[in-house]
Amino acid sequence: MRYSVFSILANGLAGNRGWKPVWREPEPKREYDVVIVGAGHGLATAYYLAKEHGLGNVAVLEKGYLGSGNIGRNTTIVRSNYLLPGNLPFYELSMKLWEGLERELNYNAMVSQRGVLNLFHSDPQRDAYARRGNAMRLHGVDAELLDTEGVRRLVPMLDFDNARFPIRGGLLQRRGGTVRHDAVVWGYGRAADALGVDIVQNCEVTGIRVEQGRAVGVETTRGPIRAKKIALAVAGNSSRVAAMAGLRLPIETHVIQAFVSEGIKPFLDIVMTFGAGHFYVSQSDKGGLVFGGDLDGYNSYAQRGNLPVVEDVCEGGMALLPSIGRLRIVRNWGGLMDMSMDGSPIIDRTPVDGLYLNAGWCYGGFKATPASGWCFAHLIARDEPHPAAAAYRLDRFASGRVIDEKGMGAQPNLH
Amino acid sequence: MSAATDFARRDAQPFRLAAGGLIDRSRTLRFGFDDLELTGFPGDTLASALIANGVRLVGRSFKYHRPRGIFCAGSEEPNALVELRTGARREPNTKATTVELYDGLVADSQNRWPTLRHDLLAVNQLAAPFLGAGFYYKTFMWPASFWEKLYEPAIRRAAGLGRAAGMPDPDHYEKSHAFCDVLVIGGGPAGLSAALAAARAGARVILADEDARPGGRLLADRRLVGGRPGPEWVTAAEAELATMPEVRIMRRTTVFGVYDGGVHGALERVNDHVPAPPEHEPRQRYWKIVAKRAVLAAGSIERPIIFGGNDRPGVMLAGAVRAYVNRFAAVPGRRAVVCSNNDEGAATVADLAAAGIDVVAVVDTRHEVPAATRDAATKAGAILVPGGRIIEAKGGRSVRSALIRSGEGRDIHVGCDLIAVSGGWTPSIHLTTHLGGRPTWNEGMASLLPGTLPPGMSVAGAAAGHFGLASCLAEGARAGVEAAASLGFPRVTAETYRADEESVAFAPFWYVKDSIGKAFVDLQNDVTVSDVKLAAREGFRIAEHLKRYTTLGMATDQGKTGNAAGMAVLAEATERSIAEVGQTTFRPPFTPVAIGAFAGHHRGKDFRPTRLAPSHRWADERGAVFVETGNWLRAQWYPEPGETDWLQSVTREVQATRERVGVCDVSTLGKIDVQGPDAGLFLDRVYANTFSTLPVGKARYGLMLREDGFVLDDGTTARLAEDHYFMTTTTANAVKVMQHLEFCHQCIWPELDVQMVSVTEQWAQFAIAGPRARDVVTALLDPGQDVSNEAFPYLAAGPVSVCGGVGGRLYRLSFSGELAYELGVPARFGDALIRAIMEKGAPFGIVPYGTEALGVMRIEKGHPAGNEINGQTTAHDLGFGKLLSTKKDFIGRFMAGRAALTDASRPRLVGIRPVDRSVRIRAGAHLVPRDAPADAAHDEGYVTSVAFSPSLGHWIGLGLLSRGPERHGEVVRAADPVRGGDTPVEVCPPCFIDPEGERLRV
Amino acid sequence: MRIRCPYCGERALEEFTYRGDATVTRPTSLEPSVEPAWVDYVYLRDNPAGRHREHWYHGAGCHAWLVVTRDVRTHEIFSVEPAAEGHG
Amino acid sequence: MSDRLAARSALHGFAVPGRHGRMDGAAGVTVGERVDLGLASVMARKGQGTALREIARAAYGADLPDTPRHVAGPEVGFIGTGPGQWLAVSERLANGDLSTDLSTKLKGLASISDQSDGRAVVRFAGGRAREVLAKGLPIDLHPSLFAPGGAATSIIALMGVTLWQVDAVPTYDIAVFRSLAGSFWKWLTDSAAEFGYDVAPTR
Ligand SMILES: Cc1cc2nc3c(=O)[nH]c(=O)nc-3n(C[C@H](O)[C@H](O)[C@H](O)COP(=O)(O)OP(=O)(O)OC[C@H]3O[C@@H](n4cnc5c(N)ncnc54)[C@H](O)[C@@H]3O)c2cc1C
Ligand SMILES: NC(=O)c1ccc[n+]([C@@H]2O[C@H](COP(=O)([O-])OP(=O)(O)OC[C@H]3O[C@@H](n4cnc5c(N)ncnc54)[C@H](O)[C@@H]3O)[C@@H](O)[C@H]2O)c1
Ligand SMILES: Cc1cc2nc3c(=O)[nH]c(=O)nc-3n(C[C@H](O)[C@H](O)[C@H](O)COP(=O)(O)O)c2cc1C
Ligand SMILES: [Zn+2]
Repeated sequence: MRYSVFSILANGLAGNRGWKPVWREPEPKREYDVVIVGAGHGLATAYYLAKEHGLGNVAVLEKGYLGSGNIGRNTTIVRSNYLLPGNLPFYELSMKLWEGLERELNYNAMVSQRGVLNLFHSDPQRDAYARRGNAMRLHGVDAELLDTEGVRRLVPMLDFDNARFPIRGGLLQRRGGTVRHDAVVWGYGRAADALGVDIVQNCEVTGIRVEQGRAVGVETTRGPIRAKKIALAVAGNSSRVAAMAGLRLPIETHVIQAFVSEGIKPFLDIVMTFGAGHFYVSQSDKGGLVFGGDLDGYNSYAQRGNLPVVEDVCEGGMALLPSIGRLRIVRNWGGLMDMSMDGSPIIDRTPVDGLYLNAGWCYGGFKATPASGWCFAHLIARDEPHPAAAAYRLDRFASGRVIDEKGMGAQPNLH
Repeated sequence: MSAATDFARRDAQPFRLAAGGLIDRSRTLRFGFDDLELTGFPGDTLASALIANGVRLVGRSFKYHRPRGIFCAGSEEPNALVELRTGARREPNTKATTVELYDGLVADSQNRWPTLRHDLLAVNQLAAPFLGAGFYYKTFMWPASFWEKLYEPAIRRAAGLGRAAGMPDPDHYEKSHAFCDVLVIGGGPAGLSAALAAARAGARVILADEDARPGGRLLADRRLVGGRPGPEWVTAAEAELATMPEVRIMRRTTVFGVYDGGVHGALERVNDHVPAPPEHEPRQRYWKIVAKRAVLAAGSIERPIIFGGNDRPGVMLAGAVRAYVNRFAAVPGRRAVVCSNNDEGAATVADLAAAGIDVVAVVDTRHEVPAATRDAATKAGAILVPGGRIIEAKGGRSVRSALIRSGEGRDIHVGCDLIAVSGGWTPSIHLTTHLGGRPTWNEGMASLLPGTLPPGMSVAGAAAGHFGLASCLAEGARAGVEAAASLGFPRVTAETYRADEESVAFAPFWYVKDSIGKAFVDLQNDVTVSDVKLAAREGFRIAEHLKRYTTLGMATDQGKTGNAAGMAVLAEATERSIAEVGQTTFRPPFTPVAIGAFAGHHRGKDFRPTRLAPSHRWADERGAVFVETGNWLRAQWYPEPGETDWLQSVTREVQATRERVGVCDVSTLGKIDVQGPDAGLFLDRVYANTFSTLPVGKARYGLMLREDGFVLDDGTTARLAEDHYFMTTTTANAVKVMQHLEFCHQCIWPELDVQMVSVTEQWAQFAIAGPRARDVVTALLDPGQDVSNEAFPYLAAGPVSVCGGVGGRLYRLSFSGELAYELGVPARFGDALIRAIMEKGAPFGIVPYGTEALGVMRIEKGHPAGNEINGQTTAHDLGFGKLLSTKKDFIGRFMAGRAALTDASRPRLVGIRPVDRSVRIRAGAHLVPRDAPADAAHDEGYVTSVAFSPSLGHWIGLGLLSRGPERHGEVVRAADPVRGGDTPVEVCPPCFIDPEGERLRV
Repeated sequence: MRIRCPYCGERALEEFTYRGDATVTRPTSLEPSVEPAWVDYVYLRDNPAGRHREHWYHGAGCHAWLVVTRDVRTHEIFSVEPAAEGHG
Repeated sequence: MSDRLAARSALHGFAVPGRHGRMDGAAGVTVGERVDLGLASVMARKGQGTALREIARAAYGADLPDTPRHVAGPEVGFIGTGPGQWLAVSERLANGDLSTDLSTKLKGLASISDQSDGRAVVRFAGGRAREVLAKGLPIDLHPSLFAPGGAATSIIALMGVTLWQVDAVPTYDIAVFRSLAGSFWKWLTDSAAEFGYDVAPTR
């Protein structure tokens, strides 16, 4: 059913009895054209497969509930302020898809282009951000380089007077912002379902059937399912699932934590990152400050972290915003990052025919959801990479054509 | 009863009982709530004091701005949130039930406009039918631009209850560590008996309780332990624990989370019970308690029964009612209706009656009402309604009456100002799940009970589902004994406790289906029964979906009182058992923790430690401008009187150095002693070039790669003896390189006989550069030391005697390109040496120069530094290709050989000068062909570093340009859209000055 | 998390720096033919959801590189050994 | 020829002698700087462990500890800082004299590096000393586990330290990197302020 003010009024007056389920809960069929594993980017992928490529006989298999993965536990920042040519066109494509998403899906995902501000605190950092800002502009992406005063005008309550690392300016992308994470899940899920995609929750893939070098189906906790093509988008579980087809990936699984404070009246109207510590923050529409920082730093399949990072993040918060000292954290959680060896994602075929891989998103793949689905669908349907994602090849590590935005080298926890 | 809501009345604490309670009536405390001036007693919480004063309306709800009162007596409170304190100390969303009253306390109600009593936004209630769960996902989509401009600001203004202070927090916070054998979490009967047992066995025990004093329910209920009133027993237990040296009782301390390795996070509210922390004392202390064993005795949280209007001020949990009456001698009303599904109803009725409150009706949801409850009802002269329920609590800003429906369906309408409700108890198992343990649903108790526990944790008392007082005491003692015994302490015999009779029987009853009006499941987030049903209808049937769609349990109380009922309603709506529906995940913190507490000491200037160079004090006296480089503070430049901007100073420093002589503190460079017979061999493997062949008394530039073939760091390393090298790293990478070397040694080549240690801090080291450098050095060295070009040529290195016999080291190195030396002395002489250098250098016109001038000179010389060695560049990119030895294996050698890393089309190091010499170029500008548009297709590289070259009189830069070295002489453009620049620049070799390097060899 | 350093004893997580999989070994040959082995060493990881042998550095303590065997789902630590037996 | 360079201690200008922090009652701790100590890192050469121990015992009358402990000889004490690594400490062999002495006596058996100037050494004592240190040190200093002679290399408030217990007062010596002396002093005195502290004049 279509959502609108009118549907709300009509239903409201009718005691809200008329609303229909957002999606079906189908039993998985025994065979599909495409089986997508993982209901994060997988949902967007399924939607675009059906919508853009006319592939309706598609299933999304999800081991938990829709949105139980990182798409449902991230800090919701969307931006396209990347540095390297391999990344910029892709994330800008994603930004453009966000900008039209709500009308596309008839679902309010609260795309809020309140601006993303990366602070810098030294001249070398300024130079690096200038380099990045210029790269963005050359790619037709909006970017502004602010000095201290420019930052002060935007966020007056920062510590400008007593900072250990003075704020010297920031790189601002006004089109960046936040998107309501759960709404993205539900919006894509609902829209894909409406196009006939089977969304199967509580269905864990436990094996991948490979016959003569070709993937032909998956074993699941709800029985075997055959498929012409199998697409993996399982984030922190990428290595485990790929191993079912005998693959080893340039990926480690790490946990990153996030925090939300008690709700307060409007306080911060921008997304902000600290340049001299690990802290970034925005305020959710519910009023909580949603913030986070660095990875815990060690391989982890536990969706939770430890205290050193909690302290590190809060120290960063206090260094930047001394007025949040008395605000309280109500909840703190973690998610499983698919940290790649160069910090950039992979959208590619694999050595196994019919098996496609979407992984390596690190802590930055929420913003990518639309473009990731768009390009992954393109790859699956046409068997050729989408131009915007052409650099995300699996063989770039062997060749050395890595996409290393931070210049940290082949150590995932440093990206 | 009107008195209950009569704000005009001022006579002192009209709702305070004449006697009793654990309060100190000898002192009166004054406090303010909104425009009211009120009084209370030590021992009160803000909530109990408000109750004693007849204040029942304390806040407005999140979405509908409905009047709200006090619902609980502990940290599970969903309703009574206030802004505590004022100004920079304002704390929004503070639970009145956990605030200890102090003299002069000031609190304000939240989320109301203009006033609490007349809140205009209450009109939201009219729109309620359209503001159901998730309504916002279904609209506000058109037109897109309106979201940020119109809809979102409106939603955000409405959301969020309290207001942040908006000023820097004036108080300070501390971190601390504690270690123990047994950590007891919760100091109720179970916790106290556990602590006593473990302590008697000789274990180091920490007992933490979030309350101001231990005791738990024993402070709230009229119970007997061993014949003594509960509070007396508690006092005795405290007293015994206090005598034991290895026991620490931590009051006002909430254990908020369980972490790996027996680490428990706890927050001690050291000074929240006073107006402001005394000088030198923190407001709060964040503890990391490392415990070998933990006994969770966190008790249980009472459940409501959900009915229409259950959010009205005056509707209160029965256990809370008893707490206010018994512990605080404050009566929450004068005419009460008691509604429960369990045998504690009797105690509630009895306690109310004993306090002289009329109990008008006793509603028991069970048809079989136990004798105790019947008797209590009769004694109190209340009508008893077996198998009954409340279908609506009527009233405005406070309950005025209750509409009761009897088992037979008869409606009874009774006037009342208090409804004490109990739906039974939910064990506080939160902390058992923090490490991923899944609780298990117990049908009999209609509760989740602890499942898999964190290693070393056991659970006792109500938290484990033992609701009887006697069993709480017994189980606590047993848990204490076991915990100690498991650590090898003697197995003491658990004390046996006697408690008065009680029955804990109950029959689950979650919500009243035939309620009239809104029935709230989550009081703080305004989630109603119909919201839950709507969500179910829309397919949000999984517990986690329900939570996210309705926001059930996502408020500051995390659904401590509402979640269980929410799941029950969902189960019913989807025709499944509660077990099937499952539960949402508990996460830390158990109760909210202030961000400042986690930061502790590390804020403001103390955010990170500051490293000061040996010449810091001298430079400071001299008025140097400092810059943060990593944790170091370094002199950036030294302004002279009359100089107005940095460029003037820096230009002067460079000119003076190039024409005469300058000095710069380079002590911050990483310095590593690499020693042992295999030191040379080891360096050959970690450096791309060769060091085993370096003669003693010589230094050499070295380049280090990462194993993936990209450049890691560079520096010079001198050979001081056959088996002793002195390595320097960049300031930024000092720690990283040390770690890298130790990895290479310990994990890759442990067979090598080499030892390494950082000596960064041991040496104060100064670069003395410029044509007169030798004169200055000669003047500093003790006589008889020859530093002539012949005796001490370029790249020579060796020990020297400085200024009267101080043992130093001299290196003939040059970053500036001038004749230059680096002179090192033990750091304690650093301050004296810089002063001596300036003194001895004066005749030669010496100037100190800072990191800026250093940078200018290295750019003039084309030396790559941090902006070029950025982790993305290869040796080949930086023109160091020839350094890579082909005679040996070294870290990164194989991967550096890959085609992609040596591809000629990669951006490679070049020099840049503006075609129009008067133009300034900027680092970060991108390089595009002269006549091409500045776009992605034509992006050929970028400018890494720039400087105004005093020697050349114009701006110069270094850059990384595709095929750069083949393009010297070509003109390209430096496009800098973020700063509005776009200027033609000429590509040239990176070295602008003295390319043959003659000056540094003179 | 707490790690029992063989030399220093049980210490807090803050004192250690993580590197990663300790089961990959650096090839000794520089022959072009061993490129796959180098790629494995530098880039590919098993990344199991279970027991994991991994390198930790006790940088704030004894500077020893340790091989820790840990269940990466529960963070239970089974063993901690110096990477270089009797190093020093 | 010039007059000899004047040495300046790491805490010069930070440590102000006298009573600070909370003023009422006796000071909870006293704190002061130890200057002119000889400090040196001693790292055993490969396979020389045994020989090294024997020579060291002969030369300095101290057994090189195999654990993080402080073993005091008549003139030189050795603190285990890692496998085959020690921090040698001496009052008698001041400053660089210690490393010179070690280098000659332990030649070929160990690599020696002078650290006398690389560390500020703070002497910290008093009834509340454990409580103060607990605010930064993630190590259990309970007397049953950490007694005189006990030593540890760890981290306090993000700063690396080597600490050893001198007596049962308790008194601790804490070595911190010289460049961090000021920040460490700030942390220590902030943390001690609630108990009141006396700063001993630097000898
Ligand atoms: C705390 C945190 C903060 C973040 N902040 C941001 C941010 O601000 N901006 C941003 O852009 N990104 C952010 N990210 C990263 C972002 O959330 C992820 O990169 C992105 O959501 C990944 O999407 P995905 O679809 O690949 O993974 P997921 O959304 O995790 O989806 C993968 C799904 O696969 C399922 N699955 C796994 N194994 C199996 C199996 N065997 N069978 C069936 N299903 C399986 C999982 O249950 C999961 O639901 C953050 C992440 C976290 C954890
Ligand atoms: N009759 C019934 O149905 C029924 C049901 C439940 C409980 N009870 C009564 O309640 C009591 C239960 O005794 P108990 O000792 O198990 O629990 P308790 O409720 O008496 O005490 C729990 C204590 O733990 C503290 N606490 C809770 N979480 C904490 C945390 N995270 N950190 C620090 N402190 C924390 C609380 O402040 C409280 O003081 C008994 O008297 C029992 O009879 C009766
Ligand atoms: C952007 C964002 C905002 C959130 N806001 C809240 C909140 O206000 N209250 C709350 O209890 N949890 C909030 N959460 C956390 C969720 O409750 C939940 O912890 C998170 O989605 C991870 O799921 P899990 O804890 O069930 O594993 C938020 C999460 C995200 C991603
Ligand atoms: Zn160690």
